[in-house]
Amino acid sequence: MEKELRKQANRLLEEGTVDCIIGHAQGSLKFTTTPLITGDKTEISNLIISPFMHNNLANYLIRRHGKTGIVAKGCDSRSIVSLIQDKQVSRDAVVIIGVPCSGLVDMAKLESLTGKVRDQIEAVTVAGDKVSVKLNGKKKEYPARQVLFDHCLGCEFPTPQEYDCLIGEPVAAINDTELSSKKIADIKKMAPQDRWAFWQKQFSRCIRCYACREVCPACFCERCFAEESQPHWISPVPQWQDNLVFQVIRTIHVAGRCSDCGECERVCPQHIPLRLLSREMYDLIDEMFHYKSGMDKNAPPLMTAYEMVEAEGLIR
Amino acid sequence: MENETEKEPRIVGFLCKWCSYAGADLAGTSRKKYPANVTVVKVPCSGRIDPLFILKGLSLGFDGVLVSGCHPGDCHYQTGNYRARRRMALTKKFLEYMGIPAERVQASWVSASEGNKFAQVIADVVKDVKAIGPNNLFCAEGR
Amino acid sequence: MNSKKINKKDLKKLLDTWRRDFNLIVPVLENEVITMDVWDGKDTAFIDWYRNTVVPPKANFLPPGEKMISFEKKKDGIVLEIPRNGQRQIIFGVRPCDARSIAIIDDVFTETYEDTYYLSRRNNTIVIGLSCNSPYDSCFCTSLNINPVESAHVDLLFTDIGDDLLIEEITERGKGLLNMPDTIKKATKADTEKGQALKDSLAAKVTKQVNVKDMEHRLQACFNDREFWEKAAAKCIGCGICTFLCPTCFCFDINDEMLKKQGARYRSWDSCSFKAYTRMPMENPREERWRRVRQKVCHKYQFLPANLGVTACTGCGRCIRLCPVNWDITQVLAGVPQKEAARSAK
Amino acid sequence: MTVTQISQRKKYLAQDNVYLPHIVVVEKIIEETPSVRTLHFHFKDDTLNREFTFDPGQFAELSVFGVGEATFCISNSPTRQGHLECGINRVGLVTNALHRLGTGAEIGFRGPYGNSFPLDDMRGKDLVFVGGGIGLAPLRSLIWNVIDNRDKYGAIAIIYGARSAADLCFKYDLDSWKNDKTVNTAVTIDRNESGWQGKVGFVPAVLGEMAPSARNAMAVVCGPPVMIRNTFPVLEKLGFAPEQIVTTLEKKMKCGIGKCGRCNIGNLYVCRDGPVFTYAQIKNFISDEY
Repeated sequence: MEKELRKQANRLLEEGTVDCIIGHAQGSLKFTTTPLITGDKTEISNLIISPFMHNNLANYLIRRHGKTGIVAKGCDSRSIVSLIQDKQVSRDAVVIIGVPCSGLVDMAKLESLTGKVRDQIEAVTVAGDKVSVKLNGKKKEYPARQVLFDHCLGCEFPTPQEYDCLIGEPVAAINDTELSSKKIADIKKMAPQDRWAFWQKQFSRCIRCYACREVCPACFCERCFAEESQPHWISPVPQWQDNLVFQVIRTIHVAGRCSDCGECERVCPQHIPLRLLSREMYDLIDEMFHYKSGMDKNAPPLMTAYEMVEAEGLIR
Repeated sequence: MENETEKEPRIVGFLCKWCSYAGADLAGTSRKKYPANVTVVKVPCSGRIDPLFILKGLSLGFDGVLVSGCHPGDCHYQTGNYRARRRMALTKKFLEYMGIPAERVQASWVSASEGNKFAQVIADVVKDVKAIGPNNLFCAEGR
Repeated sequence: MNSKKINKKDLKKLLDTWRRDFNLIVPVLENEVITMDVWDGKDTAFIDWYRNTVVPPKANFLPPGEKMISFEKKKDGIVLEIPRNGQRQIIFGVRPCDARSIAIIDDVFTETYEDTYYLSRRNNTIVIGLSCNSPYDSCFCTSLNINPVESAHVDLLFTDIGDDLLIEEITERGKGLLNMPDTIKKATKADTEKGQALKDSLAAKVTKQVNVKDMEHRLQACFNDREFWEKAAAKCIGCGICTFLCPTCFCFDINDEMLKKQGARYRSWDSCSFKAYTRMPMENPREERWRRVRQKVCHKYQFLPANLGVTACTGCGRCIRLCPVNWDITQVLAGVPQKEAARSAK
Repeated sequence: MTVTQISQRKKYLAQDNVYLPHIVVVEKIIEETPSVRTLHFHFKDDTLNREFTFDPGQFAELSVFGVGEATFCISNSPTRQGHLECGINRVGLVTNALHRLGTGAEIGFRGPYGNSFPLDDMRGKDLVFVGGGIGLAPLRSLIWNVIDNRDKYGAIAIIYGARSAADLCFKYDLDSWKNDKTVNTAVTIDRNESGWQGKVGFVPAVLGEMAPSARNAMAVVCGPPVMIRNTFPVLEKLGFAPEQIVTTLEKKMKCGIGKCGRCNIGNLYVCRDGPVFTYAQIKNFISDEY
């Protein structure tokens, strides 16, 4: 698969159809990948396809000039399409190299399973729906279901919907949202005060590093409401009240744009369960407006469209 | 300090200038009696209301937020209230999921000719908000 | 230096005595995140699983958010009060890399003007070091000549040598804590040898290396090489993780809050990777992202060495391990051209 | 790095807390232009009123409690004691709040911070002051200081410009300088307007026409960054050596004492090593971010 990807990337660069290629390269630490943004052909050989290509590369298309070739998994391609819907990216400025994704390995889950920290594990390879882990010489097998990210298990479109060329064969979706919906169901079971207390405790740990906002391709504002001082919507000091208002409003702002790529939860240094917010919003807009983000590049964005009759009974 | 529940709830009402605000005027001119807990903010259209205004209102200490606009179909800007409807529905549902009681965020359609409906809506909203007591969601010290 | 030792099983007794008249802070595991919190007194199991915290110990002296002045508009004018803080506390388990970073930030906050908020906490804190017996693969402290088993910037240094803990007294304050003759014994010659042997074996466990020799002048020479910095900043997304979680980053922001008649002035962490950091109403001198990445690297490896004579990086590896896009400062530093010929500034 | 002794500056800091502002009371407000106003204020605490001194070019952090803090140069001359003046251009959060204040309002004052104009280097030399818009505020403190001990300095030339006649700040000072024989004052506006007698054109161009001699002279430049950048080459063409040109720079500041890390140009902090720099220093600044 990688050879095919590099061949395509080389072809695009040689033909001059794109100025630069955005893809994944081997990271400097074990089990990590790092985005590769390059225009010269010598670095194209670093492009890889691995079960650790977590980053949603659509994030780099925001306010980018010139023609770009971009490697896109299922969720990435949906983010690109939602950026196109929002007129942030024009379709002909982007050449999408679709990569069917069979799910990414969640190292946090692997660490709790093996009891070892990621740099003590020698190797992790994914074969079919088995993940084999090499640990001080011994090999151990785990079913993929226990090790993949929740959002990868619940992913409905692992094969990109919108692409110019596809690398390898389309992959069937696992589509098992049982894990994500169980966590959300636990939250919904709690009484409103307990839910509020739960969020109060979580957001008192947030240090406002804004990694969740900077890593998200759906967050493309030039200047975020969180940095406004006139009017002073929220305080830059990380009190839980302002952190909560920031996260709730950010989730509402990305409603209809978020493709549940799970990056916000993965990058949070304090492990705040942000997918409890984004996944719930993802399901909410599906249930209320039958809308899935990033499916059709010509459809108007969710919040600018309307139906003649909808959301009955909520308004007096 | 009076007893907790007797404390008069303070509600901010975002009224659309063309319909609800005119409806409020009509209720006033026709001497309708309705509670005075609502601080009115005139906005060009109910579509102007951003979920940030609602959450900011609650975090500043208002006990309830009311957004009122024209009935679907007779919005001065054609589609303002349709968008407001979708946005209000999503915001109410999501804030409920966060743990904010549903009565705190209310929405209503009041046209310019419905003076008594406006008085009725305000009375109902104040009754609902008084039932669930003052809003101390944002008061507790975090760390 | 006469060093003592204590058996791991007695550590709990020692911590109990400290806990009586100090606020004892130890590594804890909360929501799968290693952090530092008040000791619950149950056990000292953290000695086995603790490697290093996510949020560095600077948060105890320069918290993410802190009230500086509270003010109230009264009839006869504005009344200002300063909250009193700084109760006596002990922080147990500071790794040598974080210990040196605390010393660096101490210099900054006492140079020319003293920052009383920082110092009221720092002077009331006794820092107990713990040698690092399991560095991460992202650690590169040996390149900044920090040895995982040596630390001069702590009051006591504990070293894990099997079933005992070797204790080195560094300062008087630390020595005063060790008056428990029955549990704390004199270290035998064999123990100190084991400690010395650890110095090299653990240093070898730090795999990542970077050549920072003469980095200040190398950076000075390539400072205006825009193409180099644009390439280095290509994948950076401009979030605040590498600065907030860096033990030697101390930049802060001051903001006011006001509700009716009462308000307060708060200090909170700020990061040079944010645009708002230098945004002025008319212009923003560091608008582009490559300028902000350049500021972050050069502040640590060029500006502070020029101003205070110390490199403001301790190789703790947090910025590499926790970066969402795995931006690796050692790769950027390795890419800075070697300036053999021209040593001069321009 | 010209550092006036720290101990002298530390004298006026609040007891032990460097961030605690002194309370000052606004006594007079002059509306210079629609967007610039000058605040005259004095300390609420009398001992400070008597004892407080500063050097021309130093700045202070004025804070409107509940809104924020911002950096303003002290624009009156140390030779005129009793009160302090700051020119405020309405551009942001704090400046808008300052523009809403009435007389008698209480605001916070922290300072004086930063270094000052090199007065002793200027002794006995001809001085050329080049100002633009609100940039006259820091210069004004130096100009009045020089005029008050006039014999120590040579000829004085003042070139000051603004976008339009209405945008000219400190008009009353400009008039008194025009009437003063020993001072050669030229006031210009960018585009001609009806009823305007003075010069027309950008400050650097007018400076080129006036062509003050560079022999035994020093130039002090302050104004918007674009004007500063265009004035340097004109001065060099007139024969001014980089050491003879001095300017003050403006950057976003929060602490004012070299701790919060944001006002740096290369390894120099504008709040502690500046704001006054010579063109010689600026020329080999490592960074072009000012």
